Amino acid sequence: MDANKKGLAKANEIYNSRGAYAREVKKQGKRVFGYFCCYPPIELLSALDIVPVRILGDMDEPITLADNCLPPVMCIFCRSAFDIGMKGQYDYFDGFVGAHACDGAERTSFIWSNYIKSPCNFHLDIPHTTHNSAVDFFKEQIEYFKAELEKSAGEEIKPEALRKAISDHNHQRALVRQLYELRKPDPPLLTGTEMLKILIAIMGMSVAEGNLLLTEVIGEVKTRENVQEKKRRLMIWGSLIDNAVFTELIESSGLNIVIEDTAIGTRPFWHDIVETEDPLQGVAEHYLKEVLCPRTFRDSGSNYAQDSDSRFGYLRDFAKYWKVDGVFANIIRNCDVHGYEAPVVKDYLTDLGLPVIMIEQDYSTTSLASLRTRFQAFAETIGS
Amino acid sequence: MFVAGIDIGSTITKIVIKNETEILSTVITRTGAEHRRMALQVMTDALANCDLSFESLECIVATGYGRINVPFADQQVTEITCHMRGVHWLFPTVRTIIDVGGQDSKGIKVKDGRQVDFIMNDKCAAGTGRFFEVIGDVLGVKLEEIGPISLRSEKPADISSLCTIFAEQEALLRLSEGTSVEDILAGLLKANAARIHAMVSKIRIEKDVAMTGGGAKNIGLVKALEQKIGFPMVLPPEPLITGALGAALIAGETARSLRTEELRAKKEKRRLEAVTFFDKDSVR
Amino acid sequence: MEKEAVKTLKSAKTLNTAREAGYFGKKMLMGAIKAQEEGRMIGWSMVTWWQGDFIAKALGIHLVYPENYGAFCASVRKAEPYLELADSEGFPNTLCGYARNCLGFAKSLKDNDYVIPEGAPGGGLAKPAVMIASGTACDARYKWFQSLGRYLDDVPVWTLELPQPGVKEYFLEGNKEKNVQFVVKELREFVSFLENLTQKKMDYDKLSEMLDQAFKTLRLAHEVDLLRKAVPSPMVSQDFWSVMLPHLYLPDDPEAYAFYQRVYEEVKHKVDNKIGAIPNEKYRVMFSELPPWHSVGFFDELAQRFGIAMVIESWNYHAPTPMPEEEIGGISDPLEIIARLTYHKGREHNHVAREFDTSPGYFNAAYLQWAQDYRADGLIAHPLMSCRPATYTLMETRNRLEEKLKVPGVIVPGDIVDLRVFNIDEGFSKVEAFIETMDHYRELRKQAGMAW
Amino acid sequence: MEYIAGLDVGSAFSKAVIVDSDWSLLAFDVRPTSGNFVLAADLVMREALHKAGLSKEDLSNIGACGLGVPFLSPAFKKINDLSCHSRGTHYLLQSARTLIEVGNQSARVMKMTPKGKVADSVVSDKCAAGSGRILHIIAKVLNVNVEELGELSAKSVRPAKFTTNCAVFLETEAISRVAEGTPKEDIIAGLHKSIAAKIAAMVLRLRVEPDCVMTGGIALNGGLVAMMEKEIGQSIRVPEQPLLTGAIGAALIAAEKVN
Repeated sequence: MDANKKGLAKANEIYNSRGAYAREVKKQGKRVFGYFCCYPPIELLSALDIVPVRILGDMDEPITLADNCLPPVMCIFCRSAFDIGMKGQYDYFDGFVGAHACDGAERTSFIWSNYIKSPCNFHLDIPHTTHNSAVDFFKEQIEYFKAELEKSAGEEIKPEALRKAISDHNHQRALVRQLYELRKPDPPLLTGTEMLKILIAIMGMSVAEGNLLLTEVIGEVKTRENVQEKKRRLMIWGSLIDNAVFTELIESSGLNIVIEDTAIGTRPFWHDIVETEDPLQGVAEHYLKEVLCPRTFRDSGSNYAQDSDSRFGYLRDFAKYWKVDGVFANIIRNCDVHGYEAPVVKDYLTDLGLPVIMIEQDYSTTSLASLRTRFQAFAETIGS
Repeated sequence: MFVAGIDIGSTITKIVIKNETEILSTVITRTGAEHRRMALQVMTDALANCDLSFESLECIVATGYGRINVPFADQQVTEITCHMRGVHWLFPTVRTIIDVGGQDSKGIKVKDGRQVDFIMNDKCAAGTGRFFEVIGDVLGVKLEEIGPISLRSEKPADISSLCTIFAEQEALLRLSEGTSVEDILAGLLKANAARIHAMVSKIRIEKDVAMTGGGAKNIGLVKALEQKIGFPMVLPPEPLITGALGAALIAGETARSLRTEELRAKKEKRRLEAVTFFDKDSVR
Repeated sequence: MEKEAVKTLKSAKTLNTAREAGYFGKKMLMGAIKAQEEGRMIGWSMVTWWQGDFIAKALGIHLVYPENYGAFCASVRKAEPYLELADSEGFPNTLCGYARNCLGFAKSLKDNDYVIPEGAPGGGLAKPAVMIASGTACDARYKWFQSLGRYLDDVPVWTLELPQPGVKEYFLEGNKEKNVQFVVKELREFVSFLENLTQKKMDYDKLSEMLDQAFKTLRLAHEVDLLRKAVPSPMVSQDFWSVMLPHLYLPDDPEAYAFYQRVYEEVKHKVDNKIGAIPNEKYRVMFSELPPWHSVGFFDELAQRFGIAMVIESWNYHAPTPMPEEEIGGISDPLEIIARLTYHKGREHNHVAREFDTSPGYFNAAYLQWAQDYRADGLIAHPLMSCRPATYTLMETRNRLEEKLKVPGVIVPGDIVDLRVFNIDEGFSKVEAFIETMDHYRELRKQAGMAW
Repeated sequence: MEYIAGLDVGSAFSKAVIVDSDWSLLAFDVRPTSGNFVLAADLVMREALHKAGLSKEDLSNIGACGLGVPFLSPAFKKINDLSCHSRGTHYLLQSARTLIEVGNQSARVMKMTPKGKVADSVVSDKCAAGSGRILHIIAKVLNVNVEELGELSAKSVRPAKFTTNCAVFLETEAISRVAEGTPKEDIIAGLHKSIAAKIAAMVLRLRVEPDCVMTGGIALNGGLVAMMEKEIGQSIRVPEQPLLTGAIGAALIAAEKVN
């Protein structure tokens, strides 16, 4: 890796050579842990100076080895992540943190630990509701996670270290939100593709390095003059996108991505962890209540309208402040939690007068090409 | 003022040349591998039909699968918008369009001449013209005969697989069991109609419903779909050209919206060359 | 090839008592219709492994089970229209077939101003006053009820919590107790939620009585399972799939207990007299997970053609192994008893999973235990499009059985709702080839000096 | 001396062999099924008998496997496909322990016992993408003979990537590639690559042991076999008559039933 590269160029390089950066960090003697989805509290890893690496799939790699352990009817993202795991993509992990986010993530975490062994291995159970006792339970599970980490690290997590990690990650969240601010102008100063690369980059770095990178990027982007042309402004809701080929396809079809409510988007970054007296209290509250993946059952309002409003009101605000023209509801095939939610979200957004295009896709770069016409047509639809 | 719309589909290429009020010339030809470069020829023929010079065309809009690399087009628009515009020009009362093309089938929702929603299926060949070409080959039935023959069936065969390759296999099995060709075809049409209907239902089917594309020329499919929908559909006199027609209409608007010198500038850039058909991006 | 004839195959069943079990299906159906006529409070409930049932029933709520209704609609071939409705409502057709059937039905219910439409299969389901969802085993089972808000508008949904720790984590000191206490707290909340809804007070004595009855039934149902270890196998899966209904849905019903007494006697008699369920038992095979409801006769054919006895099956639908006395003894709070029962059901084989160093503990660990207890020669795995989460671990179960116990598996895809997925002829030829495989692995087990 | 016929009535080709009770292979014949199983079975068997200088009456038993069997008269003893291929392969190559049989419809991988029985097997889900069928489709598009595919692909520098698995769309996509000017070699190599990857995954699941044998039409396709060898990391043997294994197995198993 080129050490002199900074900001966007650096993010781009890290994105392009997945894993290379983490492997280098490891060479420098740091421990690297992999984690599934945006629920494991990585603050605990940072507190032990362990570098958290978000486990992603590879839309560009045909799934072969996973076929023997995970059936084709399973979430294709999970299958892909496991597949490249089996192919050695993540063989440098010192630890693996699985999570009961959704069925797919949970089962994959379990089966992952059967095949891909790493020195430290923890499966974090996550309750389905936001009831008070659920938060308490989740906090207990996080405490077990903490204990296991300390055992494997041979040192305990000092409260002040944890507090520092939390504030560092909160700082990271703030920086990411600043980047989102820079996408409010029309045309946005930052493309969806650039954003994706930056977020994936920092999801494979130590929080300190990540924050440094973000600061550099913000510096560069602020001073930009309209780098791209005006296009229809698109919000993405739903399953994650972890490959720039996808965002490039969208943004070359007459659309600018301005905000994405996904697991590689606003969800992990939108809310800060409240720094409570017992730090883990704030951590538990944050991950269970403020990471807005439909996997969590939020019971709110006494009828459909109220319920939708309190569950999706934030989408209305996104649409308002980012001047969204249309919404792409992205569903990776076999993703149940988004599948059940999609028609409800579509109702809600359509009532707000926002056109919605819902696409179930196969999480494979080769099957993307056929989507181009749909995005162009959607751009024409909201343009007319 | 003369304008043209060219629709390069995956299987068939269509051109419409029109003036403000009427269609002057249309040409329809197979796209097939070696034909693709003939889009140029097709344009030339279309011009000859209404003896116009290439220069006399104020604006040209390309649409369809191969729209991206038509060097002599001033503008590209997706087939979805174009079909909608074409059908709306022909039948202003239409609210839902079902287009069954060579390689995909779509549903388009129209409201006050604007497209409000659409859905598209192109993952598998079921419910597309290609399906029937393949089946036709196996059963030794010409594409255009499939519909009429199927109408003779009393007892449509039960077809379990919609995957073209295996439906083909199943058709063979049924044949060797002694099931009649019309029953097999009727069964296949029924199954495909169900598939198409299920897809289009997602955007809520509202009256009037128009059917376009090669599928609309298959009377068996039309009847099977109408049975599913529960009321008759309207069919354009030539269901294949609605896309090209829509493209021509858009070309007309563009031409009217531009000042003469802007148009001249466009024309100068325009090259009457062969279509270098393929969309490079999709090769990635 | 008449599809109907080929595709659906009713099972003869080998137990006389199994043939009686249909009574309980009718009883549930009639009960629901009666409750609707009497205007009693109806609750739609997921299968919750008894976590919610007793509590709701004790407060006078009549429970109906949309999952069960899905199976019913499919078996009478009335699911199609509902599936299409759900489709056109924009729900991906990759979602659970039971769910899509229910969503479609709910849409038709709403369009008919909540009057059950004419000709709804089995009398339909009346608009509920409450929906009891469960996060256990499958996300669909709470997301589905949540998205029903689209059609049922103001019907409240309660999602029952049940921890699903990893095997290693389950054994971390104190974790299990913490898990159980969490469930107890949640159940208290659940009770007060229902008390508000029904404007009734929970009668805990009544609840305890129901529990006592249920425990007796479940224990008996489990003892029937134990009898099935005998060689030759006294009863087979075709029987179990009929007799499972009462203990799964009505364990607190004295009639269910009486029924299992009859089942027990019949099976016991066959064991004592070495009467096999099938004439010439050559292979003892396990089945996971849900069967092709429409073609259970498939297994009669396997018995007849190859001497295959389906000795044990469908872990998720069995009565749990009894809890150790030190865990349940001396506990008087019925809510805690319920919490322990349901929590135990999902965790009962974690020690096996640990022993074999495999995950998860639910679903696949049970088969590792059973393969030994029931001297199994093979596993027939039945992946389902309509119930994907139950399918996610199938291949892993197969891999582990082959690796750890030299018990091979064959995969015969099918579905519980979409009847067309199950190709019965393909099924036969796959199993036919599987015979040679089972012979081979028998050799391997012998060489390895294994017990069977 | 007893004579036994073995048939493999597939979706694309019908094969017949005649063996005697000493298990020596007297004659065989292969012909396209072209949609009529009954007719094809009759013709192919008659031709084989003719080559062996025998008549139907000389046969003491007939074993048959393949897609078409259910449609044949009871005179043809239906025998399980997998067993037949395994036994037939064992007959041709005793050392075979792993069999990769890629037919017109699907791919099957078998682990074989030293006696040529099926120790374990995995059958591809019915997907034309992993079957021989697709090669014929593409060969037609590129108008080359299926036989040539192998050597052509060997010349490829940059195998093409396809955006679909659907055999039908692969066809039209291949057409696009041609139009686009992609060399035939790259198109074929790209196709081979995706098929090989699909099948290799099945092979790997069975933890293959040598010798590894490949049969079925596409075993004659050197390019694909080479690519498979790369994917599974061991050499693959191809018998001289890779199409016949099913028919031979059927005959042998039928022969056992006679004795």
